[in-house]
Amino acid sequence: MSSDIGAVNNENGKSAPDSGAAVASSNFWLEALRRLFKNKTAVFALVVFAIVCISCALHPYLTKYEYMVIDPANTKQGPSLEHLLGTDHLGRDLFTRILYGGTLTLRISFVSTVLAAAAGCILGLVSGYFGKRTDFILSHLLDMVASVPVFLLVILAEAALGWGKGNFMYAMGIAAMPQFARLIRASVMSIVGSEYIEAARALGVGHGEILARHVLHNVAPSLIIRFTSAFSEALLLCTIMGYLGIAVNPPTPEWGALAYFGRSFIRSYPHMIIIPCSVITISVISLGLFGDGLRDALDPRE
Amino acid sequence: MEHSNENEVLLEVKGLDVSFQTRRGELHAVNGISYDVRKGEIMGLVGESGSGKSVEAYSIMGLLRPPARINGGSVSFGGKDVFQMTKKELESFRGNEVSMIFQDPLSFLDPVFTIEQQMVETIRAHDKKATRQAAKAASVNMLKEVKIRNPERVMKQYPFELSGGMRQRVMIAIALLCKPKLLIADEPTTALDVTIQAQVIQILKGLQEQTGMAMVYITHNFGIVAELCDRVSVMYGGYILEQGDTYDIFYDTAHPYTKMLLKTVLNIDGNTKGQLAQIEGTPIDQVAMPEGCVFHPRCESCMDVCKTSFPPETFLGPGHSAKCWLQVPDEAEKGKWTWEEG
Amino acid sequence: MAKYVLKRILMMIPIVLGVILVVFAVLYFIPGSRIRSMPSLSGGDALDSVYTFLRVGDNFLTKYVRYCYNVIAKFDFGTFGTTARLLTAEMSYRLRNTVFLLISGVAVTVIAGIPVGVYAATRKDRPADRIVTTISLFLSSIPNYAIAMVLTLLLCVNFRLLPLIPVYTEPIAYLLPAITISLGGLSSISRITRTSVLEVLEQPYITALRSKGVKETSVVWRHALKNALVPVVSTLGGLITQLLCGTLVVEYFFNVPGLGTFMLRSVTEREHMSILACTVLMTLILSATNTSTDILYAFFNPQIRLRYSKRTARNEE
Amino acid sequence: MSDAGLLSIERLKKYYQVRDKAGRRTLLKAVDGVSFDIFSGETFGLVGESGCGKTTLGRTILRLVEPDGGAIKYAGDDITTVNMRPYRSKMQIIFQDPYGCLDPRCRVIDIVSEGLRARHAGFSKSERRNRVAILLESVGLDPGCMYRYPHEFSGGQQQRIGIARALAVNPEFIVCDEPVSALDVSFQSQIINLLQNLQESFGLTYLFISHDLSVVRHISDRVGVMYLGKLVELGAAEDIVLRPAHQYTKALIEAIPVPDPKTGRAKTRKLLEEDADLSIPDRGCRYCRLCERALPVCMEEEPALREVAPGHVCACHLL
Repeated sequence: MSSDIGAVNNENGKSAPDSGAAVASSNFWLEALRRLFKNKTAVFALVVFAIVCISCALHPYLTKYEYMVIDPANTKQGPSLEHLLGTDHLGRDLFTRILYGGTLTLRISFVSTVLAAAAGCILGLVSGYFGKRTDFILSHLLDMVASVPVFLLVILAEAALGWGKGNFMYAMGIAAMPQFARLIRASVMSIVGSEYIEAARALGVGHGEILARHVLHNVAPSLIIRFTSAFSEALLLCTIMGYLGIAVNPPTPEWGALAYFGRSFIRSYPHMIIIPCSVITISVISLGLFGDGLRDALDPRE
Repeated sequence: MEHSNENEVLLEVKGLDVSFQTRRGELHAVNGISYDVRKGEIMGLVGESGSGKSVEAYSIMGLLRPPARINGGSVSFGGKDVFQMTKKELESFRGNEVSMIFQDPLSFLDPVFTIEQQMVETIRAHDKKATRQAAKAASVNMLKEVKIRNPERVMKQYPFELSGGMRQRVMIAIALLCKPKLLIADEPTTALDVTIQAQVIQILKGLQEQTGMAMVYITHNFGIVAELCDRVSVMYGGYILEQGDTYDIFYDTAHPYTKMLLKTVLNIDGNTKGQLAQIEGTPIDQVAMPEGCVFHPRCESCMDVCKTSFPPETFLGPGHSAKCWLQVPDEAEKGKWTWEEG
Repeated sequence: MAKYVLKRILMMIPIVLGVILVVFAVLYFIPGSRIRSMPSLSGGDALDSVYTFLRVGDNFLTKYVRYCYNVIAKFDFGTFGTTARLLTAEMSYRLRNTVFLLISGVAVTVIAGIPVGVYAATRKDRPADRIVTTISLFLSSIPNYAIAMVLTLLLCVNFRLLPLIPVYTEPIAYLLPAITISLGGLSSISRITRTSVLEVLEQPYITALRSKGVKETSVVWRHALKNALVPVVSTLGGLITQLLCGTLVVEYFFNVPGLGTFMLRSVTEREHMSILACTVLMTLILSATNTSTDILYAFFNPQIRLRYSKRTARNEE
Repeated sequence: MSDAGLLSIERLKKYYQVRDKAGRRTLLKAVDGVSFDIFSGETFGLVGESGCGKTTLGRTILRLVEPDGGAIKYAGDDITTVNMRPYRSKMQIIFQDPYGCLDPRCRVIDIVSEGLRARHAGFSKSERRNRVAILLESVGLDPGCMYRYPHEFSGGQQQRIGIARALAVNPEFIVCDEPVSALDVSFQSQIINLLQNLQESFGLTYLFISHDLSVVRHISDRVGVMYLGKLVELGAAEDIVLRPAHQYTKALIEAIPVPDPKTGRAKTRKLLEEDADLSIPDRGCRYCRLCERALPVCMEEEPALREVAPGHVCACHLL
């Protein structure tokens, strides 16, 4: 503590310099990242999830089978060296089907979450920043959307627009959007009420710059946290819809659909349902644990 | 500690040392402080934020929870060691023997219970035989004591329905329901307006005279100290730097920190235009405590010895002591000073 | 309070009518919709004379009004299938099963989940808390059908305690579906309760209560719980929606003859009338539960309760 | 020039739609017809307790809050409804909460130079850095700390950063909204001294808002006392403290604890009963309920501001 502030003077603006606090200066994001990588559970979860994602993405190079090719000679086999995770009732290699299905499931849930986040952010920002009548109308509209349960929305979209990955993604995105919008709206409102926004307004900083520099910057941590948990929620929902046969057409090996095919053989060949269920569980849990770690890192409380 | 006062010692704090575990390291909140409070006395604890005065109060009540850790020392109340009490003993000790009022009455009153529910519960926690009716009557009386005009109506209300001054009166009433021997007041008026502050102090003054309870009054306002307290302990960085009679502290100030604090106080009657006296430097970082005297980085009369070793406690008069190297040469001649572990 | 209840119930009406309008419009205008040609939507009762008087023909709006009229006034959802079976009859049978599953799920969730959450909060970071949080994280991360699968494998295949292919006229058949549904809800409500109680236990008034010598059990189970219930109740509406979704999946897994299986079958068979009816019915159930949780929330939160109480009304005079 | 101040407000009003404690919708008259002038180079102190509207008044003058009535004139121009952009660099504000007024995600250099970016787009990066360094030095901070984040500073230092940000655009007039209330005693005097020094060197005019009459008296030339949205007394700082005319001002001075045990310990104050009913009276003087000397007329008629001595006005029926 070699500081001494004070000794303020008037004329020439020279004063005893003040060394400030003793801690080294650090960027918020770097600090958060450092905290995140200290958290072993979160890092482990991230690694597991990354392995799942990467192996799904590289599926053509990891197996020698095609996901649709039927092999009547080798049906309902248990895991072996030939078929790492066994085969299904039509002799299709389950490992291949899981990897291929993963690309679908992960892509659908990721894209729908991105859509939801983008739309939710814009609506939340507008609603929270401008307030008053805009806010009144928007938040009531969002309440309406939010009060319709996700599965009804998805089923309705399916019934109306027919099967298709695109429609399904939009429906999931719309369903997840109000949560983003509400979160952003609430944080924007608390940020807008804060004195540093008032200071910026007093300095004549325009709306756009305030939104970009202060509001977005301060909303970002909670947005990232929300995104991770929304992603895992979407993953879960996607597999549930796949199980119900809503998301995709039958031959497509979406993870939930794989579990549905396995359901009929639960007594004799339980591996056919256990394997997809385990993959789903591992993915969602690792994503959830990573999200928890992220929250601890971004929202430090002492 | 010999005092020429025959009054019975009610609370005795000895070498209390409390720290917190934080991400940056160990935060030394209270570093071996000792003092005592006698029956019917008002002791003022003065200090800036981070001086450890609130932590000190919480430890008297045995209210500290992790990450706070008590590293040493003892708190004894009426001869009983608070840190050795069982959970049951603590529950009957709190509220009954010692009670506490806090800075912000809104966040310290349970928002989903009415005032009546909270008051009746407090009475019945300590007196199992009290009927609901009796407890209610006692509560109404207590509210009248703190000069609330319409106690029956207030009883039915929730804390958020009351004004700030009213809430603080209610909090005082709840704290005094079981006639405690000691009241700890943790900055009870800091969040209030001056006019309401004056009222609350008047109420506390009156009730103290009426019941003869002792008080530990924590504040940073020297005006309140001057009006209310019999004795004062000046805290800085978790140490008591000076302790003594209110008159001694104001008119016979020994420690440079106390002197500086008193100089910065603005007096409404005094004509003080121009530059104000100011304490230089930044507050102490309790994770990285300085070597030697805690105050030396900001002290005007810092000597070499201050930077290396902590000064001993020097007694300057009956009950008046300070921890400062400046005091030692003079007092050493008279052979009156004693060493104490800092 | 009565004023508030009435207000909430009245607020339900536009939402339900709005949802019906949107769903009706979607299913009405899609290519190949069978709703447009439904006989029950074009004539046959008291509304006809009104229509004749107003000189409006058979268009979307008149059909919508007639549909709403039939549903609300006569609880008649129309017919479905090639044999024109009555939807109301079919659905009331299925609705009973679904509502039974839903209610048992909600009941178990609330009665068991909240105490578990409070207990875990009081044991924060100790083994008991770790176990509870790990289990609930696990349960909330796996799809309902995976829970159902594990239960089936254990109870029906391994230990053979329950029949693998149940008969749904016997009450025992509903045991497994009900357990599956409540396990999902249990994990989320205990997590929410735990977080909420932990937050409340950090509050200054908890310290103040302890400083008054109030017993720790009373501090936790009376004060902390009552304060923590306010946010918990506010999430209850969403939780019930989630449980309804769970019911759908579980019905599908166990082949329970409920509303969910019926709805899914209607989607595959493109039975637009049935989809419409199921959607309307589920919206009704959900608005009813949302309204009741809102009222419950007001009951737990004195700030909202007082806004409508008699005491305030008297002050106003 | 003597009667036209740098800033003058006339019958300024700001009403809010609020819910009261029982949840009913009411109109909160935060600022209700306040008029005064602030002269160039002086410090005008505004005192009042929480809820008296002093903070709202400060925000309304800067048009951070839009007024519901009355007029604001700055250097002769009516700025009640105009686009504020040209005036933003002339009128600035310093806040009460030293940490809350700094964006936690921005570095000191970004915070202090925000006004430069908004005003003078022509500044280059190095020019901006130099300017920030000078500003930080002039408020007593080491320019080397400009790449740090606000949470790394103590309360007093954070308040200095806030002052530097306001100074960056070369303002003439600064609203100081309780700049020392949230600070520890040892920083209060530092900041007060700093503000006074800056006023001298830059020729600033202050509107100094505070609840602490001792602070206001020290720093201000003239003082206005507000009570529940109304200006009840206005005069030279010495007059207000030594010869208060309004009963409320007297009560306010009386309530300040005296930091002197000889006089302080003997002091006893009249204890008032606290009532559950706190609503503002519909008519009459707003202070009549708490006033010890209230007359019947006080309940009926609202007093107008009257001159009690040259430059000293007060709104009270007792005069």
